Amino acid sequence: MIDKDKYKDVNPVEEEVKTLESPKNNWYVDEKTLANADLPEEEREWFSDARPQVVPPIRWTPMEKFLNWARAKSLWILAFGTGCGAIELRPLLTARYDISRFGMAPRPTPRQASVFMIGGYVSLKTLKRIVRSYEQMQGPKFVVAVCSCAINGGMYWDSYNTIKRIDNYIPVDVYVTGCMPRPEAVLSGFQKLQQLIMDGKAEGQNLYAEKFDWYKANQKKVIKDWNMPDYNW
Amino acid sequence: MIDKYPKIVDGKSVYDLDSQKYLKMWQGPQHPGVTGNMSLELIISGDQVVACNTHVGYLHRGFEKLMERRRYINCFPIVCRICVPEPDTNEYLFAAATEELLGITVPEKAQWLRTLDLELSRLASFLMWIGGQSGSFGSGTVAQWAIANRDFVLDLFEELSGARIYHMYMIPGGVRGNLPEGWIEHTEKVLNNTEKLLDEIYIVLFNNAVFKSRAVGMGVITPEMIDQYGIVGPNARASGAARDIRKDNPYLVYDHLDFKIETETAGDTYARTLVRWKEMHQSISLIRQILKLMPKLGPIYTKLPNVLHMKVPAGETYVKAESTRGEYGYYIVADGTEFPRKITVRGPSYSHGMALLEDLVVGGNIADTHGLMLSLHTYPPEIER
Amino acid sequence: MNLKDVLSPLYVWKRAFEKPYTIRTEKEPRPGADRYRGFHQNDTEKCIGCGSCAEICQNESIDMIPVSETKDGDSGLRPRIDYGRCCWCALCVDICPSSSLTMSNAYTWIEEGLDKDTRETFCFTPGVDEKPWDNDEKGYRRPDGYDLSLLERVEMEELSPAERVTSFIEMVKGFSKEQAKREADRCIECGICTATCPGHMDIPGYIRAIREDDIEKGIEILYKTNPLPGVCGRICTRRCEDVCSLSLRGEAVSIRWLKRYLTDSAEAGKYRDLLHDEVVSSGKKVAIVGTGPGGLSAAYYLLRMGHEVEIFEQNEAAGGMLRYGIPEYRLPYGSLDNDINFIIELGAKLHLNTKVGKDISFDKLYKEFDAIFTSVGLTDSYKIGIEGEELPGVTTGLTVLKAVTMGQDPKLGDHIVVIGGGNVAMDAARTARHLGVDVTVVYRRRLEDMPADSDEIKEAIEENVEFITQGIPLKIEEGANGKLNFIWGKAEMVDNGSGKRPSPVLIEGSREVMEVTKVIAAIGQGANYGWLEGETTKQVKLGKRNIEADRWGKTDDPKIYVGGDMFNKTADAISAIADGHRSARAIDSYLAGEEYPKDRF
Amino acid sequence: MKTIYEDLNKRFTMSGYKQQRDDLAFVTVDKDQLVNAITYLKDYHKFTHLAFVTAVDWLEENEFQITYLLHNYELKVDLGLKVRLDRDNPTMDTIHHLWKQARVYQRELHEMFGIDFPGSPGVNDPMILESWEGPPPMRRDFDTKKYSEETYDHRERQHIEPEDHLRKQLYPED
Repeated sequence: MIDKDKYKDVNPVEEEVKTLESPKNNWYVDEKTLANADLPEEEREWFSDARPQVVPPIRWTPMEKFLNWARAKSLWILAFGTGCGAIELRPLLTARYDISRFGMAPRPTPRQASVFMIGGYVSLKTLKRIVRSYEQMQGPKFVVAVCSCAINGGMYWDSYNTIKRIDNYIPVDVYVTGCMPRPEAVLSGFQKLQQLIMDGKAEGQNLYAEKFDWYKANQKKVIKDWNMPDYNW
Repeated sequence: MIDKYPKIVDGKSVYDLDSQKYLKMWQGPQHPGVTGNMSLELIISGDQVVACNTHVGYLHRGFEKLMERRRYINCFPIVCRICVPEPDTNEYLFAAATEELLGITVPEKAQWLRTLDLELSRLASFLMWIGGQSGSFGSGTVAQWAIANRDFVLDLFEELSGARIYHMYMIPGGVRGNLPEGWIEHTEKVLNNTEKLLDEIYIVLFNNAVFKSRAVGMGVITPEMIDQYGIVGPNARASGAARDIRKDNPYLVYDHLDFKIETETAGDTYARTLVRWKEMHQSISLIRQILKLMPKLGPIYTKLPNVLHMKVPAGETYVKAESTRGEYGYYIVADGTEFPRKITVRGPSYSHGMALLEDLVVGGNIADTHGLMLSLHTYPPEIER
Repeated sequence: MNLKDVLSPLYVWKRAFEKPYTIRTEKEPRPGADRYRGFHQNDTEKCIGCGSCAEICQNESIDMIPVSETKDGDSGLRPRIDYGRCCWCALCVDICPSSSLTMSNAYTWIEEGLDKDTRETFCFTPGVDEKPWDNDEKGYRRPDGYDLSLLERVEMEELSPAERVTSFIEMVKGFSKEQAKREADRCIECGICTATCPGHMDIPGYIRAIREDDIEKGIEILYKTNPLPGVCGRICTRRCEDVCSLSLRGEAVSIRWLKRYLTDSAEAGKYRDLLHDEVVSSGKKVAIVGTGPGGLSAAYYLLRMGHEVEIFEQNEAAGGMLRYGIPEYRLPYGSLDNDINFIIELGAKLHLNTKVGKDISFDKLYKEFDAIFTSVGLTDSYKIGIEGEELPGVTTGLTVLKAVTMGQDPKLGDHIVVIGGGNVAMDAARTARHLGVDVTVVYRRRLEDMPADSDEIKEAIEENVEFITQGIPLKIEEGANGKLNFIWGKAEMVDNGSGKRPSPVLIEGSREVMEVTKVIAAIGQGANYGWLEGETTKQVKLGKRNIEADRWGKTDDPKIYVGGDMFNKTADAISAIADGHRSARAIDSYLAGEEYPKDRF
Repeated sequence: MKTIYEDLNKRFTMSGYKQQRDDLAFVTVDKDQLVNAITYLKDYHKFTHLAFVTAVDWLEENEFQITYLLHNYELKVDLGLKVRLDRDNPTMDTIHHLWKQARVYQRELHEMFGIDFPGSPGVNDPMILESWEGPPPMRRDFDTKKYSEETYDHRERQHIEPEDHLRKQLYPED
């Protein structure tokens, strides 16, 4: 197992977090810092040391527009039901709401998916997996957060084990409120996302790359043992 | 590398992963087949599972802690969140336990409405489950049918209670609202369709060669295991134990209704699926009986003391009901203040999903783990709450 | 496995030829069910900003934020709902006392997440921030047959009208412990009443104390703002109950009777033990003129602040209008004495039968004392202003009440007429009824315009007091057998369009005669400022009706303070008590060399 | 129920029998005798089903209460056995040998309340929480709201109490 105290000494996160208040102003990018730089030497091999990169739009606008259109019309949803909101995803997939009409389909693995639907409350244990899954997803990737719990904690605002605002940990493109939002509302959320993608506004992935350190600091603030114990992920 | 796996299953040998003979494989929490989020840490040898360890806690919100600092009336919206596919059992149990501690009786009409709500939610929950069960065996069609049909049942809930999933209908003291106009006719239509669908499901699923060859003999629960593991509900009934709280300790108006306990003897996945399928028919029949027998008029709510500062006299009680997965219970300890001292939620998935599942999957192959998990009808939020 | 098993899955193809049931939401949005719990609506006109919704919300998702002007009974706050917290349980709708908060059946609200400060997203004030669902008619309302609020009062036991006219026994029996707890349980603790109460009593606080059966704490809370709780628990005009948020849909909490329950439950002698904090003597002396509620209140608080207090009363017993203006069946002298004795016990020096201006001059007081608080009330009854008023059979309501209090026979005969519709008129009329006299009340306007307490009017009717409304007195003549002929005319209500209430105008030629033994005028009182004459009071200015002073009761001479009916506009006991309290604090600051008190009470 | 209790009372130190309903009763058992009592109930009175094991934190009395709820399928009655433990050093005998699911309950109690069950398999493994550094969260002295406010990012509330607001607006000087 990992020696926690040792890890703490190397980890400068706790001091950093206090200074990182607003997502707008205080983030910084230090290209030289590796994503796994905080870790002890022998544990680095477990993690990727590559930072996410900002992908600028293609200069030739028609091409970019075409690509955005294509992206919007084939949203593949990661079938990771992170909270109770996921139950309304199931009816969406059936013939009654028929999400396939819009080119959307569930995918079992993050590597095939382009949309991450955060279904409501996110417990600490799940947050770790969410971050992991999100980082595994290939770009362009988008996040739709449904339910009030993902916006400001919802019912579990005073719970010790759920995070309150998901946009502190991963960038969210579209929010749908409700507890739960009906399938129609979730569907409208996806349609809104399509619209944003076509307008070239759904740049959550780039935001994550730009403010990578800010997001990481936030993630590390709540997830205490960031380096994995020997099981799971 | 140091051996990081000293303990996996107690009393069983330690699997040396470096020997290349065994492989550790994680299923979940991000896995499309898992109901709710839960992960199975499997040790496999070839295609065969040799050991399993379940991991829960991905959906832990600390309900029991949260309820300790909420007034009783404020626990009412929160309890239904404990089980998403079947919130009504939670609502009923919390309301019933609180009423018992307060010494309040609920009007007769409200009791009928509660029973109606419970049976409808049983139907919806089973439809959701049969979708998952067939989906886990590769029969996506039944999944599509069942879940779409469940949506029609949810429409009924929406008209009755004002919400699709979290109905928050059974408040301590009674229910919130009478049957809306035209609801009974709508229900009859939905029930007819569901009945038709169930027959179709029987043809497509239970006669299906693939399903038969996989489900028969898979994950057998022997009658001896029932008491050992505390198995309840359809899982126990599929192994021949005729136990149903609705019959044994009748609550609400179940003693006015005519139904029998559905049992099977094989105790395998097929039998469990069949028992639940029968119970769906039973639910439909119960709903029809309730609509026929229910009094047309009468109060639906007994006034509680002012809910903003209602104090519940000190005491404790345990109220249980038969949910789709078996015995569901609420143990409330009141200490005479406005806040409950402790509310323990006893979900049947607790024993099914952890102790039992860990032992049942051993010996099966990887592909069967989810079919097995679903056939036990576990639902992780109940375990971790 | 047989062939049937292999072929049976092919059955699914049957469905391929059915009509699809996909909902084309993108073309025609599907509305929620009729009682769907969608997004909130708020009728801001009906809403009183009581905050019950915020109180019952377990998610702290409702914030009360200032939106409109604050009025009596309307805080001007409106609920702002955070849909990042809401769980759509609709308990806020269920508890809403005004039924203004409802839910529409709209359910779609989508926001972009990026490039936006998400701290305010999904927060909105229904009814104020415009939303597409503002005018939706369907959606969740409080269902029939289900109501969380307790709208009905606990019955207060009273003597029957037939019983009570025979004596002067207090007619209201008071709550038992069980009844009081049940009544106290109804309070939703919104606190709207606290501001409206002139004395700003912590009403939810003492109601909570009753609920928790903590009488001592209740008494302590009462005495913080009101040293005459036994009196107020019986005769308070209870403006708190008028604004009680429960009264919007049901009956207000019986705040007055609950207060009475508290004082009745505590033994009089124990007050001193309950209110035990040490007082540091300041060595200053304050004179108080008048022992009405204002004077007593000022005396109590000044004593508690450590000043020496001397009170001057012209009558033979303290209490002022409480004693001489309110009949015994409403306020038994025992209860009044209880409250007064406690204040005297604290160390106030009481000079009875001492009229300032006659027995002792104001100038002398001014010289001897460091400050003077005067609260002598309105003592001179208004004249009716008709012919025959000076006849010996014509008297005033106050005269009758005072005579009864002093144990004298007011000599009313067998049928009297009372002119007026205020509380004094009702008291006089009912006192006469209790003495066995037939009473007719003549009032210029309609019954609903009467300024008297509605309960008083109701009880007067129960006691067979005859009411003549829209009757204008014209003349009083001497009649046969020493009786009087009271002549009056019918009036009609004319709306003169000025936005004021309609005024009565005599119908031309209408004239009725009634033979009575006595005519009692009770149409209001004015102040008598005869006592104020002297060297030292030059700075005190007289206004139109009242003495001019700032809101602390401080006149232009910082040594002289006024309060009570002669100062405030509302002219009731609790206002006088509040004046006394306020002036006491101002006097305290003045004596300490500060201009005004800084803290709130 | 009463007869079962009387039989139990002969063999074990019991107190506080309370018949809550016809089919439910609670009884307090001495800590050391609990496992014996449960075994006896299981073997001789057919209380073959363990519904749940839970703990209640009586912080004021510095005690934990563990409740075992047993069910008898023949008589169709529930019996709750309560045990009081010292809160400073909470240790309880394990019953995992009687029911297989008991070890899961005990594992949860260990995690959520910090009650130790020596000998129960895997009782020290983290179950629900992961890398939890605070005190066992279900203990009453752990304030979840405070923890949540310190750890996570909330939006600020703008709530104004109507009572204060009314007084400030209408009678600012009082």
